This record gives sequence, C-alpha cells and structure tokens, in this order.
Amino acid sequence: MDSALIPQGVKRCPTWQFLLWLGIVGVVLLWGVYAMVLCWIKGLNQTNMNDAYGFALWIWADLAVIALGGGAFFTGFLRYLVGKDELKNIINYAVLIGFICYSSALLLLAIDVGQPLRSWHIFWHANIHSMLTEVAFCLSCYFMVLTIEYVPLILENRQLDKIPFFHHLGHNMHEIMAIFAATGAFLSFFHQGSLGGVAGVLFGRPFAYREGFLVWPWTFFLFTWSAAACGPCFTLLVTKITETITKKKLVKPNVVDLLGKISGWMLGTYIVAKIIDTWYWALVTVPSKGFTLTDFYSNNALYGIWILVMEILICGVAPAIILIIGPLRRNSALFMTAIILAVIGVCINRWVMVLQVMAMPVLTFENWVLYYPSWQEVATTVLPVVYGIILIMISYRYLPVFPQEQELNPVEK
Amino acid sequence: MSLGIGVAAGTTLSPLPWKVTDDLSIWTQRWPWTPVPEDGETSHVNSVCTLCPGGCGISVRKINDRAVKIEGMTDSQINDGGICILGLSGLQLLYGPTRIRSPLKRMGKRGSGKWEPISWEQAISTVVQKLDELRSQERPHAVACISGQKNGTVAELLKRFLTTYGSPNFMHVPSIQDSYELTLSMMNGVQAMAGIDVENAGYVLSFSSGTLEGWGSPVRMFKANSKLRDNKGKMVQIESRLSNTAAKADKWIPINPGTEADLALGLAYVIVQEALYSRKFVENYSAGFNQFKAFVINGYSPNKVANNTGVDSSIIIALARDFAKAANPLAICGRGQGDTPGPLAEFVAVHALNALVGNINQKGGIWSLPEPNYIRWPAAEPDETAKQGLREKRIDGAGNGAYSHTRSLLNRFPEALNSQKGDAIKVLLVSAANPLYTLPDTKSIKKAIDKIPFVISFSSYMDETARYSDLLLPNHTYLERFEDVVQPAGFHQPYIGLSKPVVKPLYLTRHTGDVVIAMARALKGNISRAFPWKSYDECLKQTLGAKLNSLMAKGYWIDEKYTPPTWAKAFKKTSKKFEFTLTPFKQPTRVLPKGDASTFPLLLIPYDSVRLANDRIGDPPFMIKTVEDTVLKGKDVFVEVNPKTAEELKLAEGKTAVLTTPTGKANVKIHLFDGIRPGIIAMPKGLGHNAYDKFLAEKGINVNDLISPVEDATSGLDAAWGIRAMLSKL
Amino acid sequence: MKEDPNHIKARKFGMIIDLDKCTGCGACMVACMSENNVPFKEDESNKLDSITWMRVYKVTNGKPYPDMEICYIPRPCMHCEGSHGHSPCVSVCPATATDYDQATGIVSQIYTRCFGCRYCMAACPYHARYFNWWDPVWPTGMEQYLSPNVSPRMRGVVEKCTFCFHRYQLAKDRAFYEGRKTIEEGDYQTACTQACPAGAITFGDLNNPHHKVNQLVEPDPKHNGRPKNPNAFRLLERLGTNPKVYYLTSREWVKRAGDNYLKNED
Amino acid sequence: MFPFSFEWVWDMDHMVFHGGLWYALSIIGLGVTYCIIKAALDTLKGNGAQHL
Repeated sequence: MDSALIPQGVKRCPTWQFLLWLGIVGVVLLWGVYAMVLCWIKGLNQTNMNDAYGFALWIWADLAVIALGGGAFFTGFLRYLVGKDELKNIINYAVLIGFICYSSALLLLAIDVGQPLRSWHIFWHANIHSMLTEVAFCLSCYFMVLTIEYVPLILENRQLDKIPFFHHLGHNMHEIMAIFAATGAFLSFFHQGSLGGVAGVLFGRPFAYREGFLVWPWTFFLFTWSAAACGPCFTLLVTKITETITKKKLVKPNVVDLLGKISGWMLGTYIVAKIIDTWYWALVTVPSKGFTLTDFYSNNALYGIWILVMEILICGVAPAIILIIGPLRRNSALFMTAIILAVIGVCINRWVMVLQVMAMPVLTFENWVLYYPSWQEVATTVLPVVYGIILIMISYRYLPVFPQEQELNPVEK
Repeated sequence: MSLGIGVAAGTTLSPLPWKVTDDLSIWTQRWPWTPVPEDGETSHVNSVCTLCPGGCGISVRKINDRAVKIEGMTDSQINDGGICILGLSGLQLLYGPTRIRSPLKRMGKRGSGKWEPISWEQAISTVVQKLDELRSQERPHAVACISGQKNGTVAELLKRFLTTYGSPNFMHVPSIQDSYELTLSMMNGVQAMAGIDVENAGYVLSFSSGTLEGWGSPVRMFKANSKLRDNKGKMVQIESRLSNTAAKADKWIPINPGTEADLALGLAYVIVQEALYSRKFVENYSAGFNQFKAFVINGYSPNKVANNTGVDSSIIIALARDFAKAANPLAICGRGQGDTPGPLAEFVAVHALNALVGNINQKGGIWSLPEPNYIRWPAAEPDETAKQGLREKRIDGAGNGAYSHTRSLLNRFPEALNSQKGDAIKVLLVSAANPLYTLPDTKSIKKAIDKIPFVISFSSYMDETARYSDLLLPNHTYLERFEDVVQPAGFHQPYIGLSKPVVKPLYLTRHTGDVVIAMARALKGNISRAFPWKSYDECLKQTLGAKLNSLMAKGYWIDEKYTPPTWAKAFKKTSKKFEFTLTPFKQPTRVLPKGDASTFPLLLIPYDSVRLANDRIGDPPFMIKTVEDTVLKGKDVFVEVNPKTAEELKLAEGKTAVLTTPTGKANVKIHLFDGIRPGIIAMPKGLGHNAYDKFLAEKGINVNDLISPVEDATSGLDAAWGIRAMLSKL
Repeated sequence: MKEDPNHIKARKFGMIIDLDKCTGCGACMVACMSENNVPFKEDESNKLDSITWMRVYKVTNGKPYPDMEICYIPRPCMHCEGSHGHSPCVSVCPATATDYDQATGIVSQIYTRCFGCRYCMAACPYHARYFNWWDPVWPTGMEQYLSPNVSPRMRGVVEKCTFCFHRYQLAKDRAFYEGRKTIEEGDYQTACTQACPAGAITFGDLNNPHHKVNQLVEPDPKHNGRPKNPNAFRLLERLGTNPKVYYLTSREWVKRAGDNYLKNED
Repeated sequence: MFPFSFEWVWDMDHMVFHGGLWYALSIIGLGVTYCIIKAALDTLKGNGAQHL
C-alpha cells in the first residue's frame, strides 16, 4: 500500500502490522495529549508540584532527554569537525534521536510553565544573566540546527527526492552541513552547560551550588561532558533496541565499537572530573555553608548515600571501564550493560540535580519534602517517549536512516 | 504542500505573529475571571471593633463606597495602632458569603437550611403575635433571651424589653469577667468590674491565663507583654501546656490542670510563713487574715501542694519569694481566652495573693471599676402581667438560693430545660451569641433548644444557632451600625467606644436595637411606653448625651484621670476592709473533671489560640489560612499528645485515633508535642463548625461536643477546665 | 539590576523582627493578605500550596518535656541583596520578571511579565516565593474588599512579599504633593509592621543612621550588612544571600536555629 | 532581546551574550537562505536529478 514511500532495497513489515503498532502507541500518545491539554486549560494544579517543588518530574525529564539527545551534537562534532568518517553510518539516527529529544524537551517546557502563552517573554525580555535564558536561546537555536540536519534526511525519501527543488535543497544542505554542525556543537556546548548551570548557580541551595570558572559553575562543564559521554551511549542503546525489534543488523560493529570507545573515554574522564568535583564540594563548599555531606543523605525516606554510589561508581566508573577496555567492550553483553548503566547514570545525575535539590531543607526548621508526580505529570512525561517511538517508526519505515542497512541485509529479489 | 510553506512563511513575515503574541500577553493579564479592583477616592473611617470584648479602635480604609482594609487606630488607648488577626479579617465577614441578607422564616425541618425571605413587617408581626399570645396566656416568663453582651445599650434594650414584657430570663454568655465580678463582690465588697493595670505591672504571674492567646483585650495584652519586656519585667506562666503565652514567658511552670488554686494557696503559704506580705495592707485594711493564715498553714505547705500540683516544692518557694519581692507584682487567672468562668476558688485564691502583696487598687494591680452608668433611662414600669411574670424564678436558677450572688447562669440553662417536662420556655431570643456552638456539651444544648418551639436569632451571619432557629432577624454587621462598646475586658480605666457605620448596610438587615424598639412598640401598653425612641440611633444619641461629641470625633471616651478608691474607702464589706474569705474553699478546692479515671485514663483540655476565633464569630478564610498544619490538615484536627503518652498508647505522629470522653467521641489525628504534660491531651477550640461557609464548615471537631460543664459549687458558673478522656487506635 | 544614577544616596529598606516580642499571633500574615489581595481557597491546610507572603514558622528547641521551648519566626521575603544586587532569585529569572531595585533595595515581582517557570522558587532557600497554582477566586461579593493599590495576580505566575512597595510609592506621592523632597521614616511602613500587636516589627532604611532599623542591628557595610549587634542575626547568613530582614533574640538556640552549623562550630 | 526593551543595557555581558546569539542565528539564517537560494537556482538550471 505504502510501498512507493519505502526506500528501495530494504524490507519493511506489512502495512497492517505497522498500522497496528502505530495505533497501539497512538493510544498512549492520546493519553499524554489529554493530560497535556488538561494542564494547559486547567493550569498546573493538575500536577503534584507545589511551592517546595517548583521544579519536578518535568524538569528532570527535560534535563534527561537533553543529555540523552547529546548523542546528536557529539556525534556530529566527531563526524564533521574531528573527521571520524565512519560515524556517517550512525549520524542520521543520532540526529533523529536528538531531534526527538530536543522537540520533547521544548514540548515539556511549554507544558511546564504557568503561562505558556507568555513563554516568548523569555526571549523578548531576556535576562542574560539567567542560565535559563541561555538554555532557552541555545535550545531553540540548536533545535533549528537539528531540524536543518534532519530535513535532508526527510528529503531523501523516495518520493520527495523526485522533486528537483527538494533534491537540490537536500544536496546543498549536505554540502554545508559542517557549518551547521559546528554551530550546533557550539550551541550544544553552551546549553548542555547552562542546564548544568541552572542548578550550579543556586547559591541559596547548598546541595546544588558549585563554585566554578568565571560565570560558569563546575556543573556547567560536567553537564556538557556527561551529555557528550552518555548521549552517544543512548544513541547506541536505541540503535541496539531498533536492531532487536527489526531483527536486523543496521550498523556495522566497527562503527558501534568506535562510538563506544569514544564514549568510554569521555565517560572515564568525566567521572574522574565528577569525583574531583564531588570531593571538593563535600570537603570545602558544603562545610562552608554549615552542612556536612551526610546531611544531604539522611533523615529522609529516599535519598541515601546509595544514590551517590549508584551514580558515580555503578553507573559511572563501571561502564567507563567496560567501554575503555577493548576486550570488555567487545563482549556484547558487557557492552549492553555498560551503555545501559551510562544512560541510567546520567538520568540519576539529572534527577538529583533537580529533585534532591528541591527535597533538601535549607532552613534549619524545615524538613525534607518528598513528592510523587500526579498521573497528569506521568502521562505528559510518557508523551514524548511515545512521540519519539512514533517518529522513529515512521522515519525508519520511510527514510534511509541507516546507510548500511542495505549492505547488511541484502534483499532477495 | 508548497502552498502550506508559502502560507507559513507569509504569516511569519507579516506583523500577525507580533500582534498575536502581544494580544496573548494582554489577555493573560486580564482574564475575565480575575477581578480588577476599581480605583477611586481613598478615605478612612474610625470605629471600634466588636468582634470580641477587646474593644480595639479600628481605622477602615475605603475606596469610594468600598471598605478595603481594616487597620488598628493609632491613637487608641487600647490598641495603639496594633490589631489582631480577627480584627484584620473583618471585611471577609462584611462581604462574605455567610451574611444573612434579609429576615428569613424557616421552611423545612430545623437546621435543614431551607428558608423563605420575608419582609421586616411580616417578621416583626410574626414575633409580636407569638409574644402577645404568651402574655394572653399569662406566661410572659416563658420568653428567654441569650445575649452575647452584658452591657451597653443593645443589651440594656433587650433587658428592658424582657422586664416590661414580664420575663426574668435574660441570660448573658458567661466569661471570667463574671468570676472576677463575684470575687470582687466577695472580697472587696463591691459590685464592680475588674480592671487590670497590666501595663504598669513589673512581674506578671499568670495562672493559665492566655494573655497572648486572646485573654482580656487581646491587642492590649500583646502590647503590655512587649512593654513588660522593654522594662525588663518578668512574666511567669503556670499552665499544663506550653501555650504561646508560656512560650513567651520568662518561665513556664507546668502544672497538673485544675490545681491552680492549690498552687496559689501554696504560694500564699510561703508568703505568709516568711512574712513577705504587705504589712501595711494586711494589717490595716484587711479582715480575716488570721483565719486565712491558719487555713493555708494547715493545708497548703509546699510539700503538700507539690504533690497535688506536680510543681516542685523548691520551685513553689522560689516563685513565692520572687513574686512577693518583685516591684509591682500582679497575679492573674482565668484560663485561655477567658471564655469559661472557671472555679471560683481559683479566683479567690489568686485575688488573695494580690491582696497579700498589696496590689489591690494600686499601680500595676487589680482595680475595681464601677459599672458604667451612662445609661440612665427612666425606670421601666411593668404592667400587672409583667410583674407576675417577673416574680417567677429564673429558669437558670441565678440570683436564687445557692446562686444568690450570680446574675446569670447560662450554663445551667440547657440542663434546667432538659430536666423539665413540657416547654418551660416558648420563645428564645438569641442576640450576639452562638450558644449552639460555644457552650460545652453541644448535644444537650441542642436537646434543650429542641424543646423551645420558637427560636429567634438576631445574628448577622449564618452561624450554628441561626441555622437552627425558626426566624432570623439579621442585625447589621459591626461595620454597618452604630453601637456603644462598654469597657473592654480587663481594661482599668472607664472607657466607652463607639462603633460607627463604615459602609451603608449592604443587605436588608436591621439594627437589633431598632428591632427591639419596633417589637416593643407593636406590643403596645406599658411595653411600648418604656421605649419612647423613634429609632435606635435616637436612643443612643440621647443615652450618650454630652459624651456623644467626643465619641463621634475620637471614636472613644475615656476617663484617663480615673484612679481607683484608696484602701481606706475601697472596701464596702461590713468590716469596711478587704476580706480574706474562705467561702469557696469550704467546698473541695478543686473542681474535678467529668468521668472516672479507670475508664478514661487521660485528661482532655481544650486550648485557645489567637488564630482560632472560638466565640460567636467563626474564623474568616484569612484566619483559617494561618492555622498550622499540625493543628488542622484537610478536615482533620490534631490533638497534642506528649510523646511518652503516645508511645504507651502506641500512637505515632499523624496517625488517626479515636478520642472518647463521657460526653462524646470523635476521630482525631495525633500530634506529638513535648510541650504538654504526659497524660494530658489538648485540643484546639474554634474548629468543627457545621454552619458558616465552605472555608470553615466541617473542618475539625468542636471541642464542645466532647466536654461537659461542671458547676462551681459556690457560684454555679461553669468551672470545667477539661474532661477525662480515652485515646485508642482506630 | 540597574544602577539608578539619579539617586544620590540609595535607600536600603529593611526589617527587624524582635523574636522575643513576637507571639506568633499571625496578625502580620493576615495584615499582609488583606493589604496585598492575597487569594485563598477552600483548603489551605496544605502549606506547600498556600500563598502566605508572610509566614510565621513555629520553631522548637527540640528538647523533651518540660524543657521544650518555642519560638516563632515570621518570614517575609528577605529582599536579599546578595553581592551587589545579585540576589538568588533575581539573577536566575529568565524574563527579568523580578528585579533588584538599587534605589530601595527592594526585590520586585512583575506579575504580568512572569511566565511561571518557577526557577526563582527553586533558587530561594527561604521558600518566600509562591506560585499561583490555582485561579484566584473570591466568593461572590468578597471581591469588593480588594484594594486597587495591588493588582490581583493571575494563575500561573509567581508572587511574593514586596515590602508593600505600593505604600512606598504612595508615600512618595504624598510627600511630593506636600512639597517635601524626601519621605520620613514613618511615612513608609509595611502592613505587617503597622499591624503587629506586639510591636515586634521595625521597618526602615538600613542605610540611614537615624532610622531605628539601623540603630537596632548596626549593619556592617564591610561584611555585607552583617549585624554588629550580638543579639541580631539573619536567616542563613552563611549562604551569602545578604538578606535585609534581621532578627533579634536573647536566646542562643534561636540564633543558632537561624543558620546551619557544623557540629564543632560554636 | 532587542535594544529597545527596557532591560537592555550596553554592557559587556549583553554584548558577549547577544553577540553569540546573533552570530549563531545569522549563521543558521544565512546557511538556510543560501541552501534555499542555491537549490532554487539549481532547479532552474535544471541540471540532472538523481546524480548522487
């Protein structure tokens, strides 16, 4: 039925099967859309957020998807600026995942603000000293870049490519993609960083506050670094999942191995920096505010020292070692474990930098405040996930996302 | 497709997006459902707040015809610019949804909330018809009146109405002022009001009085407390619970509840024994000292008292010495906000302490103030029917037999009614009172009211009693009417305040004074003749006479030069001296709470908070907003329990438990509190309304559902300070 | 965060709250609510979504019966100065909807500009900022008491104590009409200061040595306004928020409750 | 964002921030414009499709 749209030389599942899955995921999507509309019409009272939790699940999801979407900028950086040419075989997918992540982040932000109709104030009345302004600008600009990077892939669709203007447009965009990628990398560096800065500058919140370099707290650099380390892991993870679902090899092992190795080194260096940061913070910053490290990890039902161990050792050091050491990396079970741990690790990091910051009492006469999200919050957080799945489904079906697919899966005619 | 792109590009480049975003911004600022307050000319009206007996001067800010803010009046002698939380919330009462907007006649069952609006003419003729009927049956004494006010023109008009009509049953809502009055009558030999010169005291010894909980004139007490602090004075709070007052005191002395009289006598023991008392006063101006001395020496040694009160004997001795040696020491009593009269023994014992240190009618002491006498109407002349009715005994038994000293005993009213067959009271008038909520043992009050066929409420708000009445004759609120405000509770200088209309009446309400006059006129004959005024305002004007001008200008009249009579002239007992009476001590000194200790091992004490109005006025939304979440959470009220007691009962913070007393049962939540004696649980007063609006109703439990009055053997007044209780897991 | 060159000498309005006098009566809270058109809803017992610009905290010394002590700590917005107006909240607001006024030291909030990102709430360690989770609704008739001096806020924006800034403007207007160049100490007082029945709150210009606030705490300009009076303290002094609300107490444990200390610190 | 809104200040911070911003926006804008114009020209020239 839709065979005219499917790229040549690849096999896709029957239309009915595609539509069935689309329908199933679509139902979840509608649930999310319903919750989103509720939040817009009735306001944020639909959430379980409160004055102690001004930032909650959504901001965490935002930070997490952006970190995970970091695969796009870093792979692009490696491919176009460093010149790791093999990566062209995964860059399309990295861009697609990045596009999904960033559009999700923008959507979540649009739901998260109390007056969505005034969100443009952030641009119009920009306070340039706010990390969030930097985030907003870089995020929007980088989203433009991602769109620019994604558009040529769309234009490669069999039918679109037949239109001469689109063909030329796609071609020309490819030609100067390095410029866009460079701009994207620049923007990404700043917004990943400023997302870290969002928490790091809160000098009223000792759990979040970090000293730093010029106007940038250390979290600024740590966030960029960790996104660069863990973003590609997420790209690889999604690729692996796609391969499992489609029951096909889509990317050659050398590409995966190269990206894995680079991620490993990034993660390794990141975690060393993170340990130094934590160390300095625990021994110098925190005591100067009158706290000890244990104050942050006791007297509450959730946040124990385990979360620090989990984030740094289990989800940081361990995957870094696996990914750096060749034989370990090439063990597919260990490789999978490593990339999953890395992804979890960065999510935990973003979680504590948002939610533990809010939970922790600063005034001596206040207590820990824990929070659980309302179904509306969960639904709107699931929304981007299903939206992403749908976009991947459609893109994979109709666009030549994986250049090596044809070669790896020859179709018998 | 290209068309779509073209349209998108065209729109983006046109001014349309800018226009849309701009409009969005404006629209989100002016949502039609967010009110935009109208601006206009600002003015201020000075008046007096009558939401409690404090009598604070207020200054109301107005924009055109709207009142927008109540502030304290700066040159007021009572509150000097300060104002309490209830006073600040007054506009929420004025403009609130609980106002009764016209006379209403009950339609459905009592309390069902079904009403029919009627005209004032209809309403008054309905009442008059009932009253005429009773008089024709020679039963004028079957009319009773419960008034929240004891003095002032409105109370006097009601009294006068009852007298000329022929009923002795005028009852006022009791408070510690009644106990103080009785004490002054028994010991000073005068019919007077107690004035407390707290501003000049140097050492305040408070026996469970919530001076920072709304006792007396609340703002005045707050100010006095700060002044005491500035002057490096001392404040000692004797109380079984770490109340706000105790928390702010220099010293908190936890005591077994109900043993305050014992402690006072124990202190007297030390003062007498160590001869720390004022020789000048005791030797020259008092009688019965030797008897008193023997009494305390025999029964109230520090060791004995320590046993009863739970206060260490060394503390008792030290406290007595501190108190007696301090400059201008002052002892006060009357629990919490002073809404319950309390055991007379306590008042007499504490007054004796004051006498021992010689601060009667002295600077920083307890003064006796003559009752206000500006209301000088010609005596009413009851006709024959009325005279006959007046000869009947009062339904509450006051002024008779055992209770001959007491003028009114509202606490005995329900019991008296419930123990009689038939309907002793046919018509009940309720003015400025909400007995169905404020009196202990609400069940028995309800039962008593059920026996009264016709209940009329003058309330401005749909409170519990109004909701359960048959006819509502709503008064203007205090911000819409003239009224004289007599003598703020505990104030030590003769004082009259004037409430003025700040805004025009919003609804079809009518001044209770006008309604009483209209009723009297419609009843004709002697009754009508006793009310020669055309309107209440005219009556007030005539009554205030020369004081009117200063009242209109300043809002209050004060006799600043007033000094109480000297010791030589002050005492009107036959001995012409102050008398150390032992009368209340002949009975057991301690008033025991209801219930037996084996079934009910704990003691429940109600506590007052200045953030919870617990009198006839319920908490407006602003106030309920300030109530802490360890007092009220959702609809659940917390009781304070010592962690030790809670541990024994295996109850944890925030858990729900069943609280049972001999009077009632309720589900409550547990709040662990180290500021309360083990074995005692405390519950806030002022919650558990079932009338008013959604901001107040059905939140928490009315502690009056759980406690019962206990009659004081000497005065007949309610002396209860708590009740035995049991707390069990749900 | 702009400097105003027209002001020769900047004022720095601040507040002193005497905790020995404060009785926790809550009058300041309600004075504030009625002055500033603060909305209310059916259930206000969840303190995490209840708007109280001025909130009175009940603090205990944590000791068991009968040694327990209670202190009430009223907490308005601290109007932090940080270093050079770099208050925790002002610097983070992306839309410049909150500003530090160098001429008065007051941290303002522009409700119509705020788009509700709540970053400022995350930044404020005092929980002095409140979000309008709900549409403000007044029961029919009650909107009549709303003051035109303070605009009611809409759902979805952040609000907080403004030190009754509108009263400052009114005072300036009045002074102008009366031909005075400056306003006096008594001309501009916040609603809570005015109402406090215990007289526990003092308000005025911290930069003016004739004002009581300056005399009471003696702010030390060399140390970011740290009080020289040993009985005075500020909440969370160590964080460097440089607040303009000072507290007075004679009790050591209360002072200690105002900030975080390590075990070995005294 | 623009010099005519009141919070705009001509100081170092604003110049650095907005310099970066407008620089990025310019590159993106010019790049895309270039691609579109070039594609339009290429299409008009009509030189061969599918040569990739």
